[in-house]
Amino acid sequence: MIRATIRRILPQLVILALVLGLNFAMFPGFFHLEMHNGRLFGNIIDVLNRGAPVALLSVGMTLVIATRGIDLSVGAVMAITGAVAASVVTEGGSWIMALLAALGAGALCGIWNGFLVAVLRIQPIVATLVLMVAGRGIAQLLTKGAILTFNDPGLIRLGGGTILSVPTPIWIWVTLAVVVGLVVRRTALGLLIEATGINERSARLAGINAKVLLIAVYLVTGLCAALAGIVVTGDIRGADANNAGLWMELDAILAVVIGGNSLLGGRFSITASLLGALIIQSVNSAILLSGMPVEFNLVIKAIIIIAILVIQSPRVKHSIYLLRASSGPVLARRAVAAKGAVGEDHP
Amino acid sequence: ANETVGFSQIGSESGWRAAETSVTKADAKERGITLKFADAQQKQENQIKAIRGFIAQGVDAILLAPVVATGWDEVLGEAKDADIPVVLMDRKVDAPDDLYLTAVTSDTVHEGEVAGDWLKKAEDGKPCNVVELQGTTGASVTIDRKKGFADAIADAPNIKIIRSQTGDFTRSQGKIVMESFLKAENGGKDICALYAHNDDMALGAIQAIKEAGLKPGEDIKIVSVDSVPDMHLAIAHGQSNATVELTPDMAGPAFTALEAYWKDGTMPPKWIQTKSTLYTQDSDNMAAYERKKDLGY
Amino acid sequence: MRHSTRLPLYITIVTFFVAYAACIFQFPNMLSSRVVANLLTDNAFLGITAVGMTFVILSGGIDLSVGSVIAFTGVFLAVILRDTSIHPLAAFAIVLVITTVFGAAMGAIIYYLEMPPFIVTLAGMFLMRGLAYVLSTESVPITHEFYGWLQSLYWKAPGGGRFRITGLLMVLSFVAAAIALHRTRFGRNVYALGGSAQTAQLMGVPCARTTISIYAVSGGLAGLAGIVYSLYTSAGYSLATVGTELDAIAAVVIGGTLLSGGSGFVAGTFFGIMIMGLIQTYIVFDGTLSSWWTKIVIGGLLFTFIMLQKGLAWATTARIPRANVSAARS
Amino acid sequence: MAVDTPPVLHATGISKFFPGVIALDDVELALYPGEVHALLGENGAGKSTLIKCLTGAYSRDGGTILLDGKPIDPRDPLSSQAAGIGTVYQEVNLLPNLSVAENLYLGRQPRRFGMIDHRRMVRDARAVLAEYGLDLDPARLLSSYSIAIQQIVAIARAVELSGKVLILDEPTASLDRDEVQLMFSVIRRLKARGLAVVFITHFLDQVLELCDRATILRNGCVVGTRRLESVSQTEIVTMMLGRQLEAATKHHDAGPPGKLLLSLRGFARRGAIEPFNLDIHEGEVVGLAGLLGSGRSETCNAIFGAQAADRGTAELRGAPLQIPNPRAAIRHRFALCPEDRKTEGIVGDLSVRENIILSLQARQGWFRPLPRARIEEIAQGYVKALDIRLANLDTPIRLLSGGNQQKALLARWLATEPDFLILDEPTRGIDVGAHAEIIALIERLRAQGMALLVASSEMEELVAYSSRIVVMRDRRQVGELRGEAISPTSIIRAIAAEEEAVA
Ligand SMILES: Nc1ncnc2c1ncn2[C@@H]1O[C@H](COP(=O)(O)OP(=O)(O)OP(=O)(O)O)[C@@H](O)[C@H]1O
Ligand SMILES: Nc1ncnc2c1ncn2[C@@H]1O[C@H](COP(=O)(O)OP(=O)(O)OP(=O)(O)O)[C@@H](O)[C@H]1O
Ligand SMILES: [Mg+2]
Ligand SMILES: [Mg+2]
Repeated sequence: MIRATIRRILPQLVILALVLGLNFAMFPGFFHLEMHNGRLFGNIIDVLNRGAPVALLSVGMTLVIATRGIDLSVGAVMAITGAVAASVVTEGGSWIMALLAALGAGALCGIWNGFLVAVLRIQPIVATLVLMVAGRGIAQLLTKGAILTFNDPGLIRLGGGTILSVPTPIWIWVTLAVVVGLVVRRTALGLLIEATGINERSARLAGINAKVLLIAVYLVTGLCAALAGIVVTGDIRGADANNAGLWMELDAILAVVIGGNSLLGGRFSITASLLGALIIQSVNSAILLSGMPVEFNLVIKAIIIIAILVIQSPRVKHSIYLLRASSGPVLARRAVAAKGAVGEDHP
Repeated sequence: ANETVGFSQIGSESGWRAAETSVTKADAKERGITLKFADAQQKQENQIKAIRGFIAQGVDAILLAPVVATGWDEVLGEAKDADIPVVLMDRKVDAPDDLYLTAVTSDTVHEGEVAGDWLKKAEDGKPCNVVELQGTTGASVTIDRKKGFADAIADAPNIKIIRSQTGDFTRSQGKIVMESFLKAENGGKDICALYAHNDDMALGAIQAIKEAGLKPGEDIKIVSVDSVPDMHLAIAHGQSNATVELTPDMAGPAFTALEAYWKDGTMPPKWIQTKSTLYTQDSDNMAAYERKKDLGY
Repeated sequence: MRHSTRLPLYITIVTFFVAYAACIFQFPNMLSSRVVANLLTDNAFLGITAVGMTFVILSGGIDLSVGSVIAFTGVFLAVILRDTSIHPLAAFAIVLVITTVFGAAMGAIIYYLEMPPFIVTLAGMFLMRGLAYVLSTESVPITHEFYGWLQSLYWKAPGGGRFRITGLLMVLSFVAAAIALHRTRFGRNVYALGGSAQTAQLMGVPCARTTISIYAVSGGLAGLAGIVYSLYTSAGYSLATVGTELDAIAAVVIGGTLLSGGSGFVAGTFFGIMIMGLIQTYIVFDGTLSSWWTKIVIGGLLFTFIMLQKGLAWATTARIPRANVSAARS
Repeated sequence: MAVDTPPVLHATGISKFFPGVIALDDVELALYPGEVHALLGENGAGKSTLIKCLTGAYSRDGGTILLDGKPIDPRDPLSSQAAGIGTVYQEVNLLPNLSVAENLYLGRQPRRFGMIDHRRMVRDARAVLAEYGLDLDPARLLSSYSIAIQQIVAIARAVELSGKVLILDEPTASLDRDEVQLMFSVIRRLKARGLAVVFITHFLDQVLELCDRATILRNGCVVGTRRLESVSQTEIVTMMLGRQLEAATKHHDAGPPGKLLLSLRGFARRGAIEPFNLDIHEGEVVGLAGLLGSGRSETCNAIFGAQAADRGTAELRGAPLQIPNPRAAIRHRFALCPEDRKTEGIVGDLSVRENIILSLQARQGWFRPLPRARIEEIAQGYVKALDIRLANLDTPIRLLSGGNQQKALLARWLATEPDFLILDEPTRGIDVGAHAEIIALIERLRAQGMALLVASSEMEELVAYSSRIVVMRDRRQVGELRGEAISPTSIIRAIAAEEEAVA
């Protein structure tokens, strides 16, 4: 079981190590850690901390993609939930209320998406496109287009504070990932989600309540987006409805794919998606540390991503497998063994 | 005279932009002008569509806050054919100036210069390593403010830009990029000043500097552009040093010019430049804050 | 649902005319040759992009790179016309070759490396936008007189509407695409691929060639759209047309093409584009919506159109009996 | 047929490896012009894989193929098509989103001035299909016609494409008698024209009726090639299975049925099935007989809630019952093994183990996962009981051969320990050995007191296990046979009688 998990995430681990190595080569102090007034400080912490929003989103996105769906609205939902949280505290509410209100808003958005996909049977890309477009408007409506700043220490702590010297966002995404991971794998949910994603018709006929399951998955995604929205809002002490989570859905999808999950649904690994999110963040960090002119940012990112994806493509993987098989005696030995077995079967 | 004016706004990408929109709307209301507002969602093609839509409706004038300087000749020509005066706001365009009535803008290169001059004076010959937070790559404001600043410090060999990255004009990117600057430059000890292309990025960076255990405004000097209310607070609290004002009230002069034009055909000057006031810790930042906090930033 | 594939197309067309009529009812000014001409001109580049997107989506794929390709094309043209003395027509040819090859390369990666189109074209989107930045971050005006001449080619209709050559180009693209999709083997192979790539392969469809061609067509048309866009704005700007791919996808879907592939018509896309243009025109005519309400209303209208289609499709097919076959037994 | 003429297609040393499986091992196949060659073997023997290797759908890992004495190396189906090999792969492989005519002519549409000539294509298609006794509108979408018709279209397409060799992989699985006869006459015509035909099926009577020679595969190896005149059916079966098959189950003495389990009154679904009444008792197998498209599958689906009935009432053990969806049915211990296993049955990428426990788990609910040990026990148990052939339980089910998939699906439903089991074409595509096992299984389940409803196109099979047979035609029940009255001829008569009455 654990061996299988490691085998599954091995490519992502290797790629992450490579990208971190690249960072180290460019900036030798990359792994250096120190304490600054009770706060762990270092590039590697930054990668974990700054990767938080995409990591949070990628947890939900992994599940949605496992059901053969996609959620383009998560960035907009981040903006909405951030705006909700900020409005609550600026109206004098406590950070707990803000958190709950934001989670509620995220859940609502998720249910809306799930309703469109599962009940109205609109294709997920289009269904979530609606909220992607309208959602940012809703967020701006809440903030009136301005950055809604606040000074509530509780909310700020969620995005920019630390717990035991480690930035809170890291705690949040790690906890969420562990909770969702456990819930999905220790119950039957993971299996049922995969079954629904692979063949919804069969799944329904086998007695799976695909409709409710789909809605639940989009709901979880909404909650993940809500947490991500709170993290970025708390981080800058203000709800920036215009820019919070802008285009982040693409990063989240990318993280899931770099994590080796198929966009066609089915088998999924949340751990691998999280590694994907960290890989993306490490690439961003490499770009920042490289000191290259900004014009090259996107080209560098594109080239690294293409390289990563090509390494992971099924075709390349298969050729590596064949190469290993043909160079070693694996295939030949198996053929002989099998022949022997067949031979015994002869009358 | 109940005139109708079409206003093609870029979008709502920042607090400053939102303030400009709300100031314009309020101003139009005060003057009894019907304002047709079209938000272009950051897209030039939407602005062109909006202008054509205004022409088809037969408005009395068009306000245009162009997303980019190029590419307006044709549609402005159409407006001219239809005898509709166009007033440009906050940015000029690369088009013959007979195609529009006037342009009410700030000089964005000059804004960069003001910031650079301030830093030059503040450092006064001491060696100073500057990090720069650029705006969105490719935006003309980014290019101009970068150029203005570079021009101003060109004759000050003591001031050097050691790192320059884009922070997309947003607070969160400003913070994130500043964090990496701090790490890359010896925990920030090698950085003497920060120049940010807008206040939002500077405000994000201030938090990053604080989290790194340094004092913004003292250990690292900060100068930026826009003068949004939150920045005035920061300066008042000594966490930042200077900001160059970009007024959101471009519509006031525009409407004034239009009203004169409607009345008796008075041609305004081709360029109405708004002031680029510098606010430092010596200015009355709290007053500025009070004045601006309800403008919709 | 499957019994009349044309139904979504008809529904889209009806929806457009009903919506247009409703708009005219509210703003009589909208019935002018200006508005009609603007619908064609202003959406020309988007329409051409959507034609390519229709090919891709019909084959069961998606192309996220088109917006960046348009921006790249514009910047490339502007820079090359600024820095060299070659004729715009030659520049057009060069850039079309580049974008077509770029599309073909994405198609090849998708097919040979068995990678999902969404991700390959997402990387392509980053790459093209990045290359546009590298060429020039500033917006570069195009001043060549040939551009001026092209722009002066229009027919001014009574009522002030200007029917331009770019609008004509879009209409021609749609006609050519309709012919290609319905009257050539390549076109039918596109549908076959969208039905099921695996089955198509077993039926002897040249999948490699078809996939590569489809993305080449999309890339090439995005290049053409880039040329149109550069004519439209007389400039190249690396930040232009961000998110255009989503507009194009929305237009294709509103036009009744299934995102899962294999079913739809390019004519539907045309009306999808017109519907989206109508929404924007309506918002401009209304002129009271704030920035945020604009977004919300666009999202709401998008949803309304999708639901309208669903509803109409459901209402009409629920009554259609299954195909009646008489397998005459000998 | 002249054996001394050189073979038109001669494949030698064909090998194919899948991770963990050796699907083909040094296989030889020779086809002579003018012969119909049967390819026989158990489920998973490698028949379909061999076909795919020969036609380039899979790249083979070894071996040479000679066509007319010249080596060919088909890289994809297109190149084998071009070489004159027409193929119908297992399961219908046509495009539901294209018209019938286009499916027939995809890739070689008639053209005028470089443009596809639709009118001519439709006209030609109509003419071609008429030869197969089909009078339909070729301009309509393929998906608007039933599976049987789609299968005939697929055959027609392959025939049109085959200049030298025609390969048919289980083409008769979803056809009924008359259609099979029609197809045979077409094949005989082709044979007379000198084509070599490969015919794969699990119906041995069809093999003996049509074929000249047979190559028998077992576990990816050729066991032998025989002229069919010189061998008996038992001999072939023994070669296929590697063991003797016990004598087929006799018609059993049903005995008195148990208590009334399910009672349906006026059950119907508009556009799908006319109102019908049905009583099902414990310990009873009710057979559903009828021609293609007579509404058997729709009956099964309505009872299971897969396409819920919109009229009528149901009572379970005397208590009123609503079955709006499969979940409700499963809750009341119903089970349905659907007809179309590819799209309605298997969950392809999940392992065999997960496929087997899927329904049980779905019924248990989201938050009560089956313990690992229990899963292992169930899965192992059924793999052994039903003799499912696989590398290991982690194999994705889509990699299993068709027959083994069918058994795994049966296992899924048996694992839920249903009171009422609905089987829709349970033996479709299943080899002789497994066929006998499933019939025995049905009998065993009945004896344990389970109620079964079985829809099947095979009269002999129905006769073997049914306590009672309901005959359907045109989506309504037209008769019922019980006890001694049950025989293949009486069923055919019941169907035909109605046919005459209608005519
Ligand atoms: N793509 C694949 N990957 C791995 N194993 C495969 C694959 N395709 C087939 N197999 C395995 O190869 C063997 C041969 O399968 P094949 O489909 O050829 O059997 P078959 O003789 O056609 O059986 P049936 O009569 O049930 O159709 C089986 O054990 C099957 O599990
Ligand atoms: N995919 C389909 N599309 C359209 N009509 C269909 C389809 N499948 C079945 N039908 C039609 O529905 C009716 C009932 O079909 P059903 O599948 O219940 O028949 P059946 O007796 O089970 O036949 P089979 O032996 O094919 O399973 C028939 O008229 C058939 O033509
Ligand atoms: Mg087979
Ligand atoms: Mg059936």
